[in-house]
Amino acid sequence: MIEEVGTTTEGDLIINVGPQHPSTHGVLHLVITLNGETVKKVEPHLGYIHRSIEKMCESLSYRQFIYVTSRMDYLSSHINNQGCALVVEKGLQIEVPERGKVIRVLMAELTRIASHLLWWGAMGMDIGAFTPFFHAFREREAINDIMEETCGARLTMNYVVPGGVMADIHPNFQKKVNEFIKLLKSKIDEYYILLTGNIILQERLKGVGVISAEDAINFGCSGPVVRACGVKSDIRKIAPYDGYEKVKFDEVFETAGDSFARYMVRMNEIRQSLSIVEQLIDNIPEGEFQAKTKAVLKLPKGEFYSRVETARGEFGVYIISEGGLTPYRIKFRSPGFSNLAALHHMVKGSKIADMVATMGTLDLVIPDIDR
Amino acid sequence: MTKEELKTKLTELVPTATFDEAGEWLNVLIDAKDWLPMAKALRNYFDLQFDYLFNVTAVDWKTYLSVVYHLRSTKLEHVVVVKAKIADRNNPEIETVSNIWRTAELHEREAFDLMGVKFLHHPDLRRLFLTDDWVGYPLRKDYEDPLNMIKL
Amino acid sequence: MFSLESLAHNIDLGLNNIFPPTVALLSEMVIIGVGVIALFAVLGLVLVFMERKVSAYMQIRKGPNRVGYQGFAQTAADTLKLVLKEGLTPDGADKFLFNLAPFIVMIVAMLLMAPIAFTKGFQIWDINIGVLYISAISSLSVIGILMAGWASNNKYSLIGAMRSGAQIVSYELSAGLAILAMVVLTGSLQISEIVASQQNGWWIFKGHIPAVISFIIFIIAVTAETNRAPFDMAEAESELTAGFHTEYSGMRFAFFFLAEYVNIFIVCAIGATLYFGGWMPFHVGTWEAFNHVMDFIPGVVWFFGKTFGLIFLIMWFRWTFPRLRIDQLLNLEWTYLLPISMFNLLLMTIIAINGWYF
Amino acid sequence: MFIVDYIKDVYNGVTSLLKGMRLTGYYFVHPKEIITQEYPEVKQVLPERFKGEVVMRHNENNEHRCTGCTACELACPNATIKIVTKFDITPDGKKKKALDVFVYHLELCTMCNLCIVACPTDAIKMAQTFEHSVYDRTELTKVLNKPGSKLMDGVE
Repeated sequence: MIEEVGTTTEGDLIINVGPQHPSTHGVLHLVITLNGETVKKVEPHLGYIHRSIEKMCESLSYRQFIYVTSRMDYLSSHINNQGCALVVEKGLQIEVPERGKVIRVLMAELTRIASHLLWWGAMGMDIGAFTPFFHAFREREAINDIMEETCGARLTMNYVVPGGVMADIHPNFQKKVNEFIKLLKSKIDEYYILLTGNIILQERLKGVGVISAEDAINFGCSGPVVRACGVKSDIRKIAPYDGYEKVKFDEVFETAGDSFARYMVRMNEIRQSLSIVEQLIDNIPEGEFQAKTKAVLKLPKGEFYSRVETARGEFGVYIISEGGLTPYRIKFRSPGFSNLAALHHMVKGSKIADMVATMGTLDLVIPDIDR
Repeated sequence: MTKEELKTKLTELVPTATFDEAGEWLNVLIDAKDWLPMAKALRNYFDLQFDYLFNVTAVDWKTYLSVVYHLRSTKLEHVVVVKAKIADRNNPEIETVSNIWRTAELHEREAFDLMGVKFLHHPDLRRLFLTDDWVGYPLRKDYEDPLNMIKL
Repeated sequence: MFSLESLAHNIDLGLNNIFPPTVALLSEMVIIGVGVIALFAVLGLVLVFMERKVSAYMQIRKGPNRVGYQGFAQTAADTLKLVLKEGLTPDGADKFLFNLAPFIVMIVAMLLMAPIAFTKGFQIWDINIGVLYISAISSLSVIGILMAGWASNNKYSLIGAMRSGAQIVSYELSAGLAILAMVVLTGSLQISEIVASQQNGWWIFKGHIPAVISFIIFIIAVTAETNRAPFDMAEAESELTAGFHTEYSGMRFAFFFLAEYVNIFIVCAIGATLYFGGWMPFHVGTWEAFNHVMDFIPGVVWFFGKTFGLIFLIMWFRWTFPRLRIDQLLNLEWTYLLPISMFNLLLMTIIAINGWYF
Repeated sequence: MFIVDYIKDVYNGVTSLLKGMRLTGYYFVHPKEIITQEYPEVKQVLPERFKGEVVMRHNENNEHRCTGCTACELACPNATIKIVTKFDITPDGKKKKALDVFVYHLELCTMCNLCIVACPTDAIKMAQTFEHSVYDRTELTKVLNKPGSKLMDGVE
């Protein structure tokens, strides 16, 4: 039995990390048991920004509930929206026009790059390097500007509607994205010099927060966390959606399963996403960007599940419909929630600083966990 | 494994199971008391190997509850959805699978917190999101909270 | 020609003419005390501003640019805010030690000011064991930090203080050995003599390989001793929120903050004195004309220029590198720096005995 | 060999650190790379699709295009829009439903754009304003149709 304050009977120190703490990236509250500098136990306490989005969605129509999901994993809000639109399209058997699909994929990959860039900067902050944060934001800003021009918002875009996207791309979109590709390609090597190649970073991350492939699967980890153990898990490859089967890209693997492997998976995913954007940006097919849909959407009675690969891993939407205007029950399977479960397993026996570094490589977004 | 093969295999395993093939994946409807042996089999049988439990949730059907498990095999790449029906809505109980799939630990706590399903033999069954003294289970259909719920 | 040396000399003469020697000495002490405090205030303002600007430019942003011209008054405004802020004492803290700790840290920083030679003959106390004095006093600041960490009744502070203790005690060794190598070369512990011995060239050039190695070890060790990134274990913002001064606010926090910057100034001043000739101008062998031009620049400018150059180097470290882990930090000291600096001391001794330096 | 490995370690480590320092040093001496935008002095021009707040289009005769059909009210997920209708008497003596007050709660709005999409007569649009801070939140409840404005002719 753990006391909230003080020490355990064995004389170990109990520290509350969070809900306000620089390294928890939000309002995550971890109760850690320390023996000197060594972490013995990590216990997450959740719910500080639990908004019960699942209950909220039960009273929203199938057009309305999509925007709420932007507020879950706000760093890959477009991909969340895409997952929700996919489940509605699956239920109503709407065929999204090619142009709509390509625009969605382009936006999703740009979002993924933006999310990974922010993670990279925050990762640097977690291990004490402050400069990468601003360097990462410079490139992320370019993506946000592109988003702003086409979608009308920078972070919670709500650009996806069932049947396609809300508006056609802005006339400047292709030009700006091409400029961005050039910019990021010139800067991505600086990331290597500034942080990846740095001896201190490598010493800090190698062999830290190790998880084996079996354990990662058992803990339900997804995304870069499980790919760092060499497990195939990319939904874009396993169950391609929105035309991912037509683009060429590699699923990034590492084998070590430690924090550095997770770091490298994300760094290489930036390049892969960039190559997807490069393939598609000059080949956006002509045609409609949105399928014709009824004004009021009613899903038939039944159950529908769709999964997408967000920047953090597998995001699933499970809808049970009774045939009404609103979902009967909706459940979001968020990647961060399962990844957080593995934190204790990864960090027990290591130092406090390792815990912070491991948490950084898990890339937790707290609203995604709390929902 | 295809849907048909899975179906025959699972019928052998749990004779009382019924199937629903409407969706993308095979849905297996079982009773809550059959769940634990079935879960062990799903995890360990050589031709099943469902090692990745990617979603656990509970659904309130007004007269009864059901717990839904989405399982995938990372080696054999097949998916199955198991729905365990819990007839007793007032005191819903089902065996935990957190010792089979570790990810279930947090997911089951969430289901307990929001839907009130008691997972027997769970190592640490407490409220996850809500405060410990919260009354009621918010995701149930008959939950009323005049203060925080705004009817539109 | 006007110089700070003659100014100091004239003040001394004047006071001795007016008052009896004891009163004169006392009033000189008062003047020096006021001067040191004023220097502290100015250094604090300048260094904090410098740090913010350096970090901003490295992070491709502008930094403070609203208060005053180009943000020059920003640190003054911040200080004003800190002075006006309520100094909270947490419940359950050891009140006496909690309040004492920032003053100890400040006093140590002030004491270290004594043997520093700002220019020729402008020195508070030209003690004949100046370098030893600095090594000895600078290790005292750890007491203040431990006191702050322990008295705060906060686990973050406690861990930060313990880390800091382990770190400062370890790095004291290689800093000491690095300084010792230079003492071997100079043959004196007195600051003014060390400076004088560099009249025809700075030690970092004259002492070639061992002096350079010694300098590198010195700069790493003092970065660690002053708790600066990448060795800021004691504060470790992302792990321990603010480490040993988590619970401090208002003026007492400002004291810690100020002491940190003054400590940086002092260690850099010592580095400049030992390796770069203190206030000595840059001289090249037989280039008489060049040397003559260099002599026109006053010693104070040379001294502050070199010191700020080293401060910039330390800031440059901070805004480039990630932080080390505590065990890696100690590992770096005990398996890399300490053996190298011991070997270096041996090398230096051989070179000094044989006179293989310029 | 141990000594060779040791020296190699030190060398590689130090070069990686120096490379990083060269990069930050480069940015330090190249102030033109600075990306700071000094906000109140330099205001960025926001793109025309930027979703700042909902406004109603009015022409120079103080006429709007809103028929009071409440499509936007139904489309809104947060109950941001509240439309009050009245009955106008048309010249030929019939009663006709018309817009009375279009209430818009900016404090509830999430700028999801669904109302704009839902509007059949193109009466509302998103404005590119973003400085919405006020001291009293009741100021954020706005009436979008201007006083005395009428329905534009020909809009059904």
